[in-house]
Amino acid sequence: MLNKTLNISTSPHAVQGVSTADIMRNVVWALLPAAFFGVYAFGLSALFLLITTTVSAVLTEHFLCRFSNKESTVSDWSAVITGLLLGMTLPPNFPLWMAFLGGVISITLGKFIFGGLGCNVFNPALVGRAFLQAAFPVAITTWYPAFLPDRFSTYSVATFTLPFMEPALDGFTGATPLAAFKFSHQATAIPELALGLISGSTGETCAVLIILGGLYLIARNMMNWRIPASILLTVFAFCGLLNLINSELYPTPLFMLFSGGLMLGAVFMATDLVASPVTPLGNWVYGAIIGLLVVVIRIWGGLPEGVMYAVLLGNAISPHIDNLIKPRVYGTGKR
Amino acid sequence: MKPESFWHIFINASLINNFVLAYFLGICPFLGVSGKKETAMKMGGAVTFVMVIAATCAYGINLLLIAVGAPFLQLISYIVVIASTVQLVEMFIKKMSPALFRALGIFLPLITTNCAILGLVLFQTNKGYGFLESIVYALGAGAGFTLALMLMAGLREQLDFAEVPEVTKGTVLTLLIAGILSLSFMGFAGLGG
Amino acid sequence: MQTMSQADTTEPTISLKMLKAMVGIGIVCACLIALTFEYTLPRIENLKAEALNKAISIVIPGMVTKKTFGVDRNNNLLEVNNKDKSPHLLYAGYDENGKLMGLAVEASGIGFGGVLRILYGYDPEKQAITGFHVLESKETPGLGDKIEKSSDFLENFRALDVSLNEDNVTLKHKITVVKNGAKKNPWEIDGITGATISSRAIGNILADSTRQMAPLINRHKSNLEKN
Amino acid sequence: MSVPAKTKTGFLDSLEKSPATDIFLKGLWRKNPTFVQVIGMCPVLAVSNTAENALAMGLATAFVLLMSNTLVSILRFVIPKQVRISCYILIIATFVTMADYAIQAMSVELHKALGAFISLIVVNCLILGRAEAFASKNTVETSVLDALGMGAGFTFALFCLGAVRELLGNGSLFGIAVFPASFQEWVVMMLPAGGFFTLALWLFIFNAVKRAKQNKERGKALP
Amino acid sequence: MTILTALAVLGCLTFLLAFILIVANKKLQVREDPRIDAVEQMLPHTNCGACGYPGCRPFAEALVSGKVLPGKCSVSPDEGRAAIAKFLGVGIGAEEKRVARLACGGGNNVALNRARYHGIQSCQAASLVSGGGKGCFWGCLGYGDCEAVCDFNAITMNTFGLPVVDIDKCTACGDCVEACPKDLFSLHPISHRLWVNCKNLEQGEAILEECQVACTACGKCAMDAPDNLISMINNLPVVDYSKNHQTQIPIQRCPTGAIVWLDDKLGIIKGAESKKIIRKGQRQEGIS
Amino acid sequence: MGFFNFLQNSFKHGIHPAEHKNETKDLPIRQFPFAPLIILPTLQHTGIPSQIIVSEGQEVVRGQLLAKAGGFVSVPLHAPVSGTIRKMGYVPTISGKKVPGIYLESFPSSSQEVPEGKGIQVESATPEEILQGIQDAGIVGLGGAAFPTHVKLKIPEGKRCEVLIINGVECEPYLTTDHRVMLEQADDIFLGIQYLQKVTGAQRVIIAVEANKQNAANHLAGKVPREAPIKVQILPVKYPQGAEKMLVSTLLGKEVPSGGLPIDIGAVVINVATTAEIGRLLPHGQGIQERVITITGPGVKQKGNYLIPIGTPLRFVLEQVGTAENISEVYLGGPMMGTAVANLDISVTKGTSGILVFPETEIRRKENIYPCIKCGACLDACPIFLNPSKLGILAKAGAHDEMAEKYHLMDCFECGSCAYMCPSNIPLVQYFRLSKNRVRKRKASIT
Ligand SMILES: Cc1cc2nc3c(=O)[nH]c(=O)nc-3n(C[C@H](O)[C@H](O)[C@H](O)COP(=O)(O)O)c2cc1C
Ligand SMILES: Cc1cc2nc3c(=O)[nH]c(=O)nc-3n(C[C@H](O)[C@H](O)[C@H](O)COP(=O)(O)O)c2cc1C
Ligand SMILES: Cc1cc2nc3c(=O)[nH]c(=O)nc-3n(C[C@H](O)[C@H](O)[C@H](O)COP(=O)(O)O)c2cc1C
Ligand SMILES: Cc1cc2nc3c(=O)[nH]c(=O)nc-3n(C[C@H](O)[C@H](O)[C@H](O)CO)c2cc1C
Ligand code: SF4
Ligand code: SF4
Ligand code: SF4
Ligand code: SF4
Ligand code: FES
Repeated sequence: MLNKTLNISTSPHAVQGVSTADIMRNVVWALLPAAFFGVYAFGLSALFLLITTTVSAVLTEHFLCRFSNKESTVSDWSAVITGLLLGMTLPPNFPLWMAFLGGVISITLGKFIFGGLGCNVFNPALVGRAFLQAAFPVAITTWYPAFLPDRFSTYSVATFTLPFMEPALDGFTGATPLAAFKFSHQATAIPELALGLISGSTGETCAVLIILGGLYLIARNMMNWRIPASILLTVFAFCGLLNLINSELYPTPLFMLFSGGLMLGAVFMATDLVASPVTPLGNWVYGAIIGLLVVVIRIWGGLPEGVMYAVLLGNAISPHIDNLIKPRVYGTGKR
Repeated sequence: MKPESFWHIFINASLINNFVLAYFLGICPFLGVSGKKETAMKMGGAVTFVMVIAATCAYGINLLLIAVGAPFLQLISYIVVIASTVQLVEMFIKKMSPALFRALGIFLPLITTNCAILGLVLFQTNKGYGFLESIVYALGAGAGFTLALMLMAGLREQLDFAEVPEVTKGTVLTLLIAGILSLSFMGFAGLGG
Repeated sequence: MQTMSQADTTEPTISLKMLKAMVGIGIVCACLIALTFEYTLPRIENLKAEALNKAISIVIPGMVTKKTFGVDRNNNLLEVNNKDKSPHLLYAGYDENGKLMGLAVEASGIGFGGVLRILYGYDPEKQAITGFHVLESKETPGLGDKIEKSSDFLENFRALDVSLNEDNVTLKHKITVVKNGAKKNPWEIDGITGATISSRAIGNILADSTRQMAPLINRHKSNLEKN
Repeated sequence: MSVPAKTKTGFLDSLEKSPATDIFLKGLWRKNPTFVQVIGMCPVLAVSNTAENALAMGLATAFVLLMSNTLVSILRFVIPKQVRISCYILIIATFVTMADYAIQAMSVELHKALGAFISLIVVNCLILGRAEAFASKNTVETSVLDALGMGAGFTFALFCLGAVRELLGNGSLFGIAVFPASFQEWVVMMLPAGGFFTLALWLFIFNAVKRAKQNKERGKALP
Repeated sequence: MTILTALAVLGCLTFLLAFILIVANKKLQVREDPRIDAVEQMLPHTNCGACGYPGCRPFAEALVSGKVLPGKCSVSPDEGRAAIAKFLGVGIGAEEKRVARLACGGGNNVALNRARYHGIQSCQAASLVSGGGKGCFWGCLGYGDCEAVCDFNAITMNTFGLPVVDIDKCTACGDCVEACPKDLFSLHPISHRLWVNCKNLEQGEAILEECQVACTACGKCAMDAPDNLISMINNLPVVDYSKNHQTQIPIQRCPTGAIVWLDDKLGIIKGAESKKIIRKGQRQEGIS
Repeated sequence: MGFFNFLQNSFKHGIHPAEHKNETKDLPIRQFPFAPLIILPTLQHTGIPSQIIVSEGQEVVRGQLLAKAGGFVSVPLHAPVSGTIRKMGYVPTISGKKVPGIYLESFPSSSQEVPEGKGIQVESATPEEILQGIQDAGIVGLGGAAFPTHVKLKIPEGKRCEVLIINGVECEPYLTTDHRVMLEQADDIFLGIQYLQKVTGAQRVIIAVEANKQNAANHLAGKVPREAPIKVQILPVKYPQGAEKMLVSTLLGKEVPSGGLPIDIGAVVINVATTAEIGRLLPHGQGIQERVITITGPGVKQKGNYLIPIGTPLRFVLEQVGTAENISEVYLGGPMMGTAVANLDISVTKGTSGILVFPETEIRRKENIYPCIKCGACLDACPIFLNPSKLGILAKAGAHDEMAEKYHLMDCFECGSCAYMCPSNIPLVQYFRLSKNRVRKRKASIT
């Protein structure tokens, strides 16, 4: 009975029990409501799009691991998040071949070249989206109306364009709320924005479901609540100030918060753990920088929307934030 | 023609048309000296400094050349004058402040024959900037160069500890990051427009 | 240490050698450059003039001869000779009979990727823009550069209304850019899908420039017409 | 590094035997300034958005390289060590100015497309580097060969980049459409980011090939 | 006219520039002995520190200043050292080649593991977890920190989990000495052939439970050794290498083969009476 | 978690591991039988080994001095049982290291009696005498570190002890020794406090107890001698509340300076069991022979709190209490900081506060290690406010010096909160131990 070989390892011998794969899986659950809403609002095209990006990201991850003689890391679920999020930030009628390319780029350029999970310095999904936006700017700003009556029986013509071929433009352009505001100074009503009764990227329209997903993750201690809080507060405060100064020229803070990709970006993309700073104060600063950039680009920049760029720039700054803002170590006096 | 505001000149040179990420000027130091934050910062400072000097020199030479009617000597005089001025400054700093020399000086010879400097003065002449505009342009370009260099250095320092695959290590990785940074900087497009 | 003292003794000769080598090379270089310049200058000027003429004849179709004007501090139109570089260049184009066909005006502003420089033709008779050409742009190839290539877009400038009010000082309508296909009035520009920003920039540049230039040109019409 | 004797001698190998072609091929391939030495990157990235621009830029650089290498080599005993760099810059700047005017005299369009980068050849590390490292120490003939090799290598590299970028970014090569009209251009390839990505891609390929070769050699050396 | 302007402008400019450079040339001479560079060129550039200097350049400086002789660099081939000596006009100062040597024979074919270690696969890490689980506290843990730390690939782990030093590659840089948490490595001239291959401090046969080649401190080797060559200190024989140690007598009666003779390639030769253990596989895991 | 931290009056960060104390906290302390062979290493404390003063074959009686202190930072060793010295040689210890020690064969019917020595009375003795008495009794910190208590009590020149903190927190899961000691040895504790007060000159005494030991706190509070400046304070349940740095922060709102000791801010922290031992042994001039140990864990049949003679081999202990068939890991100490046992031939020492036995089925081995995803859970856990994420990444790359210079590696006290929280199962604490070891070694080699 007592003649077994014992096992030895270092303390602590207890673990809290939630693994990285568990966290990633839960993020997928939290994303699904908003994704399903996208499918509900935009129909078959959106469904195909989300499936394509997810499959493409997962396949890419798998094959890259194979080629570099590593064990496949698909089982940690992070590639699923990347693929799903990429799909959610694309217009519903985005051609599938481009979406597939986006998934490949996200994982290779955004993740693999840096060394895989945990090493990437940019948000992989946004690297993919930025590439797509630069490569196919027209396709990515061609929007598809929400709640078409026949959306579950037909799909957009663009969806099944042949690879390398130009999509037929069957969408309408510039009618999303942000563009409407930027180019024609028309504001959309807040309830419509919050409930997602508008056109936009597949997964970004329903702010309420996105917030619910975020709250679920925060409650399970799987997401950093400081980053979204900081971004949203900054946008609200900065935009509120501008709006007070000149309410003609500048939109209301609520419009800012609920339009475009801000909610999705703040809750799910800026929070990508890997590419954001790790210290609590650093998170606040990071969020504030992203918030400021979003407002600056949206209001004074050439593009109607800037969440993606703001997050990518935030990612680029985050090593500096981590380096400059270190927690004060116990017993070392005041900061 | 409406003259550009100083603000726009600055934003344009530093963010929208960043010298490194949009104009591809000074790629050699960008690839070479972006490994460590401290050196990157010093290099950025030195480049900005030389840019301001070069812009001043170039403004003067341009006036002179136009006056004597020899604009075709523009390029050769720019490069010769900038090179010697930088060398003079280097000697001067070395004599006056060894500390400053250690921080800045060692980079100066490197910078003398650098695309970013010459590019700056050529653009400045092409755009017909006046003296103050030239200085602002130089400051903006320098700030943009420093920003790009610092961002890259921060990222590369972080990646020193990442499990970067062997084949992408080194220049390939740096170029890819530069590409992604360049994509991100496109967010500034049209700023102030 | 021995090597050091050696260097010291030879220094004056080395200095002289340095001076000679550099000045010598400098002089050779000067000759080479000057010769090249002399040799290529006529051809370059020719090419440039051709390019300018081409641009002007795009915006003033049918133009045969031209004159160059500048605007001085007091908002007067003066004829200038070609070499001068004064701001606000305009070119007056005339047909074979010396009749004023229109004016080519340079204007610039900020587009998507930086400064846009354009040349547009203005017909004081019709009080309309008659042509449009991009001189310099950093707009995205394949996207923003449709402002120079898209025939649909260029179509806007065949006759873009910039008529003046009776006071001859203000414009009746400001030039505005609308979404593609939404053009209803002669003073509206039909934008380019996917390049809203560039097309709006063109609209803004034109609006700004015409607001200032149209009254000016009208004021000096007589000045321009006598040929 | 002693390379094990090869049984099969390829065309390139037989060429490499003669010293003259060896110097030339070194620049073109083995020590390719862009892909192997990674110097003079600014123009490589900046004017490689179409194959035509790339080729023109490459040729202009090669011209300057050739002329300056020749002159530096001729003058190598005249120029004192202390002022050599300044002298080289003078020489290089002269030829660049000449090239600039020549191109302007040929086509205003092309000159516009290449922009300031013709003038920037002056500060291309490649040219100064060759003057300093090779021409100042070698005979005129070898310097000329070296310049031709390096120039060809540089032009080749530029063309590689330009071709990929134009093909994907515009669907054409030398302005001639390659793909059907409905081809969707990858605008990103025309943008600065595309330059970075394409160069990274080519460097990656060179790296991978080099590693594969090394592995093979190591494999051969082992048994 | 153009030519004249050009001549005037460039003439002045180049004159100015030359002037500046001449001044610079006078003011900014770098005063450093050029021989340092030359010597540094001749050194192997490994910066291994085996010479006792923080790198090759400081060593070159020391060489030039005459503080040391080239023989200190154990990495250079003989010709290299000779070249430096000739260049500097000094003697080579040849030192006998030293190599790193392991003092443990307890591979997993003869030594037991008492517990199974889980965690970072490194000897240093394992040694901090209850000693690493090996039955003999003093013995090699076999995770190969020494192998990993060697810049010259001179150490490889054999099938029984013991490091083997390639004497041709070993430069005596001492990295393995520092890396080993059990202090099993030391640097010895290759002429030291009589070698105690054990570090166990326990006395008596009980230790053989843990490792069949351990020294039991029986003292036979010390007794047999001529001229008091070996003394027993802390239950281990210690060879006094200042005496004549070219003798194989002491190893002959060792019952466990803990004291050995090393052949030219540092292969192990055991005494005639030592127990022969020929086991191809791993000894079974022990019980606690 | 982390969200409502500020509501608690406690130190910042920390974790809440499952407690598992209910199985043993109500079981009274029971005497353990004597083992036939007692194994006594001479290094049961932190510091210099004791020097053996007996010889092989000699007969000794319980409580007799076997080894004297080897210096100031050392304590003597007393016979825990009457018997014969069988052998002297190297004996295994929990650290894996073998140290000189004594094998003591106990007489089959050894008496429990310990002869009375020269007692030290709290009323009459001088502080110096008490200090000497504490050393002579062989007392070391029973809270885990086994640091000689008299060394800690010697207040350095120029410092003053204002408050004495009696540490009854016992924040480690599973362990209930201090809990039982507080319930059953209250008188000893209060007597011990008197000795300690006299030595340190402390004007205030706080007995700190975690809220999950309410009954012990009430028991002690009820027994506080009248007019004694002793306060029993109940603290929120949080790991590592018992670490002295955290305890001082919670109780006094001050931080122990980095690299310093509580005495630097006028506090001395002593474990309750140590205090009780002082109170019990000093009046009789005896040495420490046994201590209370919690034996528990899913692999143990008769869980409980036992009074076990020092030197009892682990194998004997486990045979007595009975274990599950498939035992896989045994820890000395708690699950957060305890050490895994490699060899059951080691014995119970003065520092052993618990023996935890886990069968294979209960082990959650952290085999699936992911890369650090920078989730920050470790930062939110670390009570020292270090950045374990960065430290871990640096450690993996071998940048030990950078860790020490820029990221305060040496301030880590290996509490394990970070590794407990890490979803990627990175062996952070092991990395840090390794790096600290390397840094120390390097520093030592430089000087
Ligand atoms: C997280 C996220 C980031 C986005 N970033 C950008 C961006 O940077 N630029 C952009 O044009 N669209 C971006 N989008 C898409 C926009 O949110 C929006 O759908 C698009 O800009 C069209 O809206 P608009 O025309 O009203 O701007 C992003 C979407 C999401 C979900
Ligand atoms: C890489 C890239 C390049 C762009 N280039 C231009 C450009 O040259 N001109 C322009 O007007 N917009 C440009 N845009 C902006 C987008 O196309 C923008 O969303 C569009 O102008 C919105 O117009 P829409 O409402 O017609 O879709 C660019 C965007 C990207 C991502
Ligand atoms: C992470 C950590 C947790 C600790 N937990 C306790 C504890 O629960 N109870 C305790 O008495 N000592 C604990 N200690 C030890 C104390 O810090 C302190 O050393 C001890 O209370 C001093 O008393 P002693 O010397 O009498 O053992 C802990 C130490 C550390 C580093
Ligand atoms: C809260 C949270 C947000 C995430 N957001 C993203 C994201 O925006 N994009 C992405 O590619 N991966 C995201 N991930 C997944 C994962 O962090 C990502 O794949 C890694 O960056 C890959 O190294 C997220 C994970 C979590 C837990
Ligand atoms: S010799 Fe030392 S470092 Fe090498 S494997 Fe053995 S224990 Fe590890
Ligand atoms: S003979 Fe062998 S076992 Fe005996 S003391 Fe010598 S080495 Fe040890
Ligand atoms: S083990 Fe060290 S780093 Fe980890 S939480 Fe504890 S003190 Fe902090
Ligand atoms: S808890 Fe683990 S995964 Fe999270 S940041 Fe810390 S070390 Fe990294
Ligand atoms: S080519 Fe070297 S910096 Fe531009």
